[in-house]
Amino acid sequence: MSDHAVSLSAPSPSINADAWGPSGPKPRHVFSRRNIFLYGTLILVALYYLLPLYVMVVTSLKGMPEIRLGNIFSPPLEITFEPWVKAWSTACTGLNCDGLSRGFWNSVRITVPSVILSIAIASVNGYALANWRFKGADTFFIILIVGAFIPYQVMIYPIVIILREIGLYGSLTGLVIVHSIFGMPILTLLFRNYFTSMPEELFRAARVDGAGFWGIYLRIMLPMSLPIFVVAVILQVTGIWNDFLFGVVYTRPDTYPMTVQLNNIVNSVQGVKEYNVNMAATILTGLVPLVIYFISGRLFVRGIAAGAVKG
Amino acid sequence: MAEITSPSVSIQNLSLNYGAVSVLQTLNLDIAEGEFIVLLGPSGCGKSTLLNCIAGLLDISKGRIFIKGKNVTWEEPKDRGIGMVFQSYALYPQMTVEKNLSFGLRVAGVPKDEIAKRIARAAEILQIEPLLQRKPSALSGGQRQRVAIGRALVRDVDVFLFDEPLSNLDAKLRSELRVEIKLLHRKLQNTMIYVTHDQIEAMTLADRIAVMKGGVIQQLDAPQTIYNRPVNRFVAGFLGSPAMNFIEGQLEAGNAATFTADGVSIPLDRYEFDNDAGGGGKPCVFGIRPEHIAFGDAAKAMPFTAESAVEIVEPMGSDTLVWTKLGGRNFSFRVEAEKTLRTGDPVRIGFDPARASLFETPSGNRM
Amino acid sequence: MAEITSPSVSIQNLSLNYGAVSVLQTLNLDIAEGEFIVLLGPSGCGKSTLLNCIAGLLDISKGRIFIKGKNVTWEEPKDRGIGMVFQSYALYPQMTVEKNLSFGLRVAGVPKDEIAKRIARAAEILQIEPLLQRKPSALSGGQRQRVAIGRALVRDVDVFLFDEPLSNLDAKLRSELRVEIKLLHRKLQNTMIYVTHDQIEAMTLADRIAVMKGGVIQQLDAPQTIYNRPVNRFVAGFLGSPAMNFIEGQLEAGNAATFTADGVSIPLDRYEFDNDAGGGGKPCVFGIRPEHIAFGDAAKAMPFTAESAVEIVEPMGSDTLVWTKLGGRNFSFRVEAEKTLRTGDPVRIGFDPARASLFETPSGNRM
Amino acid sequence: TDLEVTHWWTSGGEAAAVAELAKAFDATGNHWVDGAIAGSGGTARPIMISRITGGDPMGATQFNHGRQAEELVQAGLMRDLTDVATKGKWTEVVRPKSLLDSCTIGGKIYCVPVNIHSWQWLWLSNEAFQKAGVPLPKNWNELVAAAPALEKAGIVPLAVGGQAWQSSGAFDVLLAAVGGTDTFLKVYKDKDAKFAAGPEVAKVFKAADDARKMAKNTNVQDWNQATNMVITGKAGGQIMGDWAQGEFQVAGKTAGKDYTCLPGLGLNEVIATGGDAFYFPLLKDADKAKAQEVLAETLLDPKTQVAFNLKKGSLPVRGDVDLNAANDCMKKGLAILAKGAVIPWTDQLLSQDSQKQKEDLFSEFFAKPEMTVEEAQKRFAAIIATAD
Amino acid sequence: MSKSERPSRLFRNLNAKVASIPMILTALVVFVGGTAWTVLYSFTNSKLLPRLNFVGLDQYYRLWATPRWLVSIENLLIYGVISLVFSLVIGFVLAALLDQKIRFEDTFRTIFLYPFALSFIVTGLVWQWLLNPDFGIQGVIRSLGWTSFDFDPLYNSSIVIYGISIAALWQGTGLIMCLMLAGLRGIDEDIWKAARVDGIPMWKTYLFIIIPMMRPVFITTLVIIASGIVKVYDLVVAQTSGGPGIASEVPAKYVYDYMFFAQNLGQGFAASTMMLLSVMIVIVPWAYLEFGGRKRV
Ligand SMILES: Nc1ncnc2c1ncn2[C@@H]1O[C@H](COP(=O)(O)OP(=O)(O)OP(=O)(O)O)[C@@H](O)[C@H]1O
Ligand SMILES: Nc1ncnc2c1ncn2[C@@H]1O[C@H](COP(=O)(O)OP(=O)(O)OP(=O)(O)O)[C@@H](O)[C@H]1O
Ligand SMILES: [Mg+2]
Ligand SMILES: [Mg+2]
Repeated sequence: MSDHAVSLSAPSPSINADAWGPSGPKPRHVFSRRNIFLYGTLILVALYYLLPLYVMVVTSLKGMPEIRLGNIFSPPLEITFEPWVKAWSTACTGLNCDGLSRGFWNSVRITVPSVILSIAIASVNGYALANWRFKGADTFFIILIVGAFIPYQVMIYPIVIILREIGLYGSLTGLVIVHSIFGMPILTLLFRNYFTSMPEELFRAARVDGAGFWGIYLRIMLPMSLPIFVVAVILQVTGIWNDFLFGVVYTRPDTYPMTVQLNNIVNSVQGVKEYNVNMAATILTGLVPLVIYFISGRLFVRGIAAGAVKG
Repeated sequence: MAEITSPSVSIQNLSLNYGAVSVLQTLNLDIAEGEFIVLLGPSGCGKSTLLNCIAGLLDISKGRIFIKGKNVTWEEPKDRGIGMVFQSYALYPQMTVEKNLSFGLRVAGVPKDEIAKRIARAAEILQIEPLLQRKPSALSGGQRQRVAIGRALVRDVDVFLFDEPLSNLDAKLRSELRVEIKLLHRKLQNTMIYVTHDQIEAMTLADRIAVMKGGVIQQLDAPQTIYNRPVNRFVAGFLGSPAMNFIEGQLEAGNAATFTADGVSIPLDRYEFDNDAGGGGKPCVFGIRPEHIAFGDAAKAMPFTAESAVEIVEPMGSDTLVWTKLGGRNFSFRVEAEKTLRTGDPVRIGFDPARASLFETPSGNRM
Repeated sequence: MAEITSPSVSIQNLSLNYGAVSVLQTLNLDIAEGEFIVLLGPSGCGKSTLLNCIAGLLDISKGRIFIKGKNVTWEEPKDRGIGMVFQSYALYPQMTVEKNLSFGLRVAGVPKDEIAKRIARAAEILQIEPLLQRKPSALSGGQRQRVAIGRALVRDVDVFLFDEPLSNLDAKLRSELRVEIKLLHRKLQNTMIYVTHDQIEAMTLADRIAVMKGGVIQQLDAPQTIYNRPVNRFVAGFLGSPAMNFIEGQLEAGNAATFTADGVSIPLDRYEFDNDAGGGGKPCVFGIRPEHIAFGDAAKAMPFTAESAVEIVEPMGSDTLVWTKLGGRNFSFRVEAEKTLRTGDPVRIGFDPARASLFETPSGNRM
Repeated sequence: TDLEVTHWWTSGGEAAAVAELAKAFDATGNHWVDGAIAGSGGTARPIMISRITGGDPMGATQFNHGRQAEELVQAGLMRDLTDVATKGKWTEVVRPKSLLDSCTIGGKIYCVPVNIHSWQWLWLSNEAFQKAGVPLPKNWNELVAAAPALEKAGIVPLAVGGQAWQSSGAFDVLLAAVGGTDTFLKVYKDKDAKFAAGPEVAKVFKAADDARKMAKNTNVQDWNQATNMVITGKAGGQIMGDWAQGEFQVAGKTAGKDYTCLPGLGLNEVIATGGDAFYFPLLKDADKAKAQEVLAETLLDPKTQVAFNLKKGSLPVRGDVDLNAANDCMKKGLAILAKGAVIPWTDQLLSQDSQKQKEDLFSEFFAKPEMTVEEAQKRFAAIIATAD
Repeated sequence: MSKSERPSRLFRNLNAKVASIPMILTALVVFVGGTAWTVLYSFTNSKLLPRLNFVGLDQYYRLWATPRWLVSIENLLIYGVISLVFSLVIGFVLAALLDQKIRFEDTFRTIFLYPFALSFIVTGLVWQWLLNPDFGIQGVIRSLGWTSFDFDPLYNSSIVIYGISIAALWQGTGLIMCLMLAGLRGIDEDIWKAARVDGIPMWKTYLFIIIPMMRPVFITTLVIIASGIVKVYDLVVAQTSGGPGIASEVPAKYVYDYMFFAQNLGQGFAASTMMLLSVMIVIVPWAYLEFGGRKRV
């Protein structure tokens, strides 16, 4: 075995290493074939993923004249952070020249309750569908699944009508409800399917232990589904944080989210386009979900149901 | 009706199908308050399924279930007052052992110190005190099983359902826990339904044993009755290890009934017939347990004796099983370990037909 | 070096920790080609861990493992020529029973008809023919366990690792499978390492038994030796059901060694000391198995006899266990089931000290 | 009183222009609450319409003048400004008159036009022609003639970005320039499908075919990337509206020296009166309604008009304002406007639906060399036939 | 003895029913109601505002006579197959690689996932640049001396839809990877052990054991990807706005453009009805098989 031949772990001096051969834990070579393949692939793929980011960052650090001339790959001759400053705090949209900072807290105020509510509703639905099936539930669920395929622009007007009729048009509550509605199909499916793959015996054990619908959900199912909650959070935080259409259609200007600003900075059809500011603004907007991705990674726990059942 | 209020658990005409597979068929079972029932039966006969039905974890196809006189057929498990040990353990993987044990109590709102006390007690019985802060994934198989038992033990319920709770434990621990379970049952006087494959467990723990086969209860009786007077050949063969010896032959009904087979003829005058013997020449099976067979000098005193030769000698630790032939059939008997018999040795064996069982062919019912 | 090539499995100075928990400590074990080794030990002592190490499923902390003379310490499980039955079964949940059994073979490129043959054979032995098209989730506990056994059986390997393979089966099936495993082992002559809690299984199957405790092998010997001459008090107490009786006392070394305890004095002239008796008054423990105790008339013939009174009578089906007191200790002996003894009856008991075991205190080692 | 105004002017110059409006409005003692939504009509319009139909209308909102808000008016959601118009004598001051016409529905005036944006410009890179060694073209035909030389020098003769509205707009410009004002009106105003299938228009399609050949190596999407090609001399010219001028300015280029602008492609010097207008949703709040009137007046105020249009780079809707500060190209435009050489723009003549179909057709035509001129014209005629 | 009637069905499982009210309302009011509304108005000639002016099937005739719609459908099919296959494969492979107890897992995961966080309005532009034949990747490689190198997927009508897929995969696979990773994390270690003892090579273990066990996750992923495909819009707008010409048009963009740019709601609704109809033809029977009838899998 080549592995043995290149063993880095020094054989114990008292014993003839060849006669006895390997001992103890298998050494993990930094440059084993497996590692080279594994990390090689990952790094290559990561490069593909990072290339556009590189272009964005580089562009955001250049001045406009340089961009107009330049090679998109070349590093900035003269690094300027002005586009970042501008994107964050001075870019104008119409009259308001306070950049992305303007909508930041609105975005937070929209995202937090929307994410929580949509995940709460969908996970409970998924749980009910997986573990407490009742007649007819499937039909509603299938309607939801089909609903996942409806381009949501089509729904803008009907929802305007619905919200108007229940008097929530233009309010934050209305928007939170809209986000929950549009998140529901995918999230419900996500949770339902995850809960079905949990060993059913656990659910049974909890019922015997006297826990009811909510008790089982909160104490058994929820802690066991951390990875899927992470996925749900990733989906929703990204979707809602980056949402522009609903945020602007269903609220008032004083509660517009940050993405309205982003859109305004980035999306002007006429007039001069400042690519560097656009890039900076996009990266800035993406930072919040990015941080969430990074932090939530810790919850991707391994072997979450290990030791639960035998068989 | 009065009779249905008195038993602790009463199962009436219970049927259960998994899709096309019918597992339980119009099963009836009444269990008295405080009784300890052991379910015995071959693997796959429906024992776990029955427990699940009683617990309300499976939607039954037909029939009714009463617990404490109340029809609970459609009640939620949590409203049935049951505790259960699952064959597959079903531990909550994200909780420590302690949390696993206390979960039911916390749900029921038992005070903290009471919980602590009960857990300490259960952990002591089950010898898992050092493991209380571990998660199930860091436990050995037997340790997991003990946690599963503990989770039922700490609860204060009317009916306990135990599904092979000791199968993965070593003999020593098993006998200790057997004693503990017996004591606990004495103290709490709750109803126990207990599935096991260990006959010692069955014999020592049970007030009554239910022997099942293919989803049907074959016999429900006190352990000694089941052991000594099995109602059919299946029950006779299923219980007892080493297994009962069977010899096929005919029943000659004359003045005194006699069983005859290939070269032997056993007088049955001392045998208590359950049913009328019927006509002569009726085919039947004669069964006798290896431990009811005397050999050597002791055999001479027996109402029936025969000569044979040793074929195989199987040492089993405390005893030795000796195989010989009788009536053309393999025939085993048990001798103390120190008796030294060798293959080919001639032996004299004898037994008392009063301790034998006689079964009709082909129905297999006791005669 | 020649000595490491001859055993089929050789484990040298194996240590294993789970983080801070040390489970196996410099364990050494040599298993000869074709040998049937049974691992016995209390729950949580590290049996499954040891099997996992041999299979290469755990990263060992120290030591070496040889299989067929080849150092496989760093080999992949698949290159070790092993088959394994997991205590937790680990069936592939999305495959039918048949697929579960055949998958490894198909991957190994075994011809189709050969696969079919092996599966048919295994299914027959394990009595799971009607279940071949089911998924594991539609099986009972014992049926799952049989599939797990089947998955190992169909493979053609040098070493089989069985982790409590029969624990969830009924006694009848278990004894049938025990026989089948024994036959299979005879036929294939492969090495078996078999974990069980069933002492009958251990005694009947094993060529040698290894008794473990806390990750250390206490004794590795032929079953009869382990049973009759346990090397320490732990082994003595662990094996045998009902358990060995222990009486604490002193060893009086005079002309003839004698064991004395609260009111009894047992002459040890017939006892074979392993080690020098040492000085007088040395504290030690005297152990004797319940089945080595004669009672009534038979007791009179014994080198040692005593009088006592019956305290508890425990019927166990084929026999009855009677508890009395000797040397101030609870003391049990076994009588045939039909002997009717009642609490309070006076009894005479006797035994031959040659069959007893004597252990040093506090080390617990055999004297 | 606070009045929320929604619009899609968000880029630097546009925002500065809006600021002028706001300043003027705030000066009246009211407050302009800015509701900018970028991304042109497609993004902004559903929002505005939702707000209006959702029962939460803004105080005023921008639309392109023309037919975009027609239905909102018909649905009675918009405010009638006739009184204000009469008071401010809009019919007299607004020039050209066609602007006010497109605000008039059923004899009532519903909007305030604020500027004129014209599409009819050909922007040429002086540098590119120098490099290719051909004289600077004075009109479209000369550009077509110069194309081979430019191509030889590695220069794209005509830059047309990939977005559909660019090719469609280019065609409309060609239609007015190559075909002439009458042809343009006959097709788009009278919607004469037979004429659209006829030889007059075929000439225009021939020109469009030239344009597509010249543009085939453009390889950019955004209009300003295309403009940038002209700025950097990678392309010879571009047909684009007056807003392109901003790009040249920001890049520090001077009209006449670095680049040249040819209104009406140098063939037919007309200016289309596209542009923006403000509409006022019907509000219940009387104070706000009052503020709406003030805003309407302010928007047409001469001072506001000058300030706004200078920043915006568009032409004012009043003839009576003084625009000395304007640059060369803008002055050319003003001169044409003063001559009265104006035509209505497609926004005013065609429904958005027909416009979109037209866009689809021309973007396909420009991108697909195998599509024949005849086929394109046939499909064009079909669109005109069903146009409304 | 009290006659033991089955208790009223309505109150069985009450909690589950109560908890499902939001779902039921959403399904009925929003999805069924909204869709019915849409379908109804697709038979009208509504322009800017929905108005009940019925014109029969006119909108549908027009729709199916529009070349752009036909191109859109064709593109959707190509794009659908590509992104379905590659998202699943790449997403799963990445997840499997990350699941090898590697170091810096968090970093790699975040790198693969970050494109998902960035608004496509701008990243689309970056992809335009990268794939631009003059100054993008092709330009760079040609300037390095390989002058015959051709890579201009966004600017070539015949392959533009593949070019869009490149960026789509870049943006979307991170999420798929996360889903797969969540699924992989649920697999019991013992299964791996059993497979290792059985001598099953890694890839076969994944293919025949792990993936079948992850069936529920795969179904979720499949629906997420498929619904993303059907709804694809931003991606195309940001990169090509449907171009060159109409070569990269997609149905959702058609719907959106006709509803909001062309102000022809009727046409937009007709197109969306057609989309929904085809989705339903595929999804509903499948969903009934997958989710209906059968008890837990
Ligand atoms: N992941 C782990 N972390 C820490 N301790 C562990 C872990 N897994 C097992 N152990 C401990 O290691 C010891 C040995 O476990 P092992 O499974 O080998 O026991 P065993 O002899 O097979 O017992 P049983 O008969 O109950 O199956 C046990 O005490 C157990 O608690
Ligand atoms: N989901 C299912 N679908 C079909 N058959 C099933 C299903 N679950 C169990 N069975 C069958 O029902 C029968 C009874 O199963 P059960 O688990 O009650 O057996 P058991 O008596 O507990 O056996 P064991 O002693 O092996 O645990 C078995 O034959 C089993 O194969
Ligand atoms: Mg069972
Ligand atoms: Mg174990």
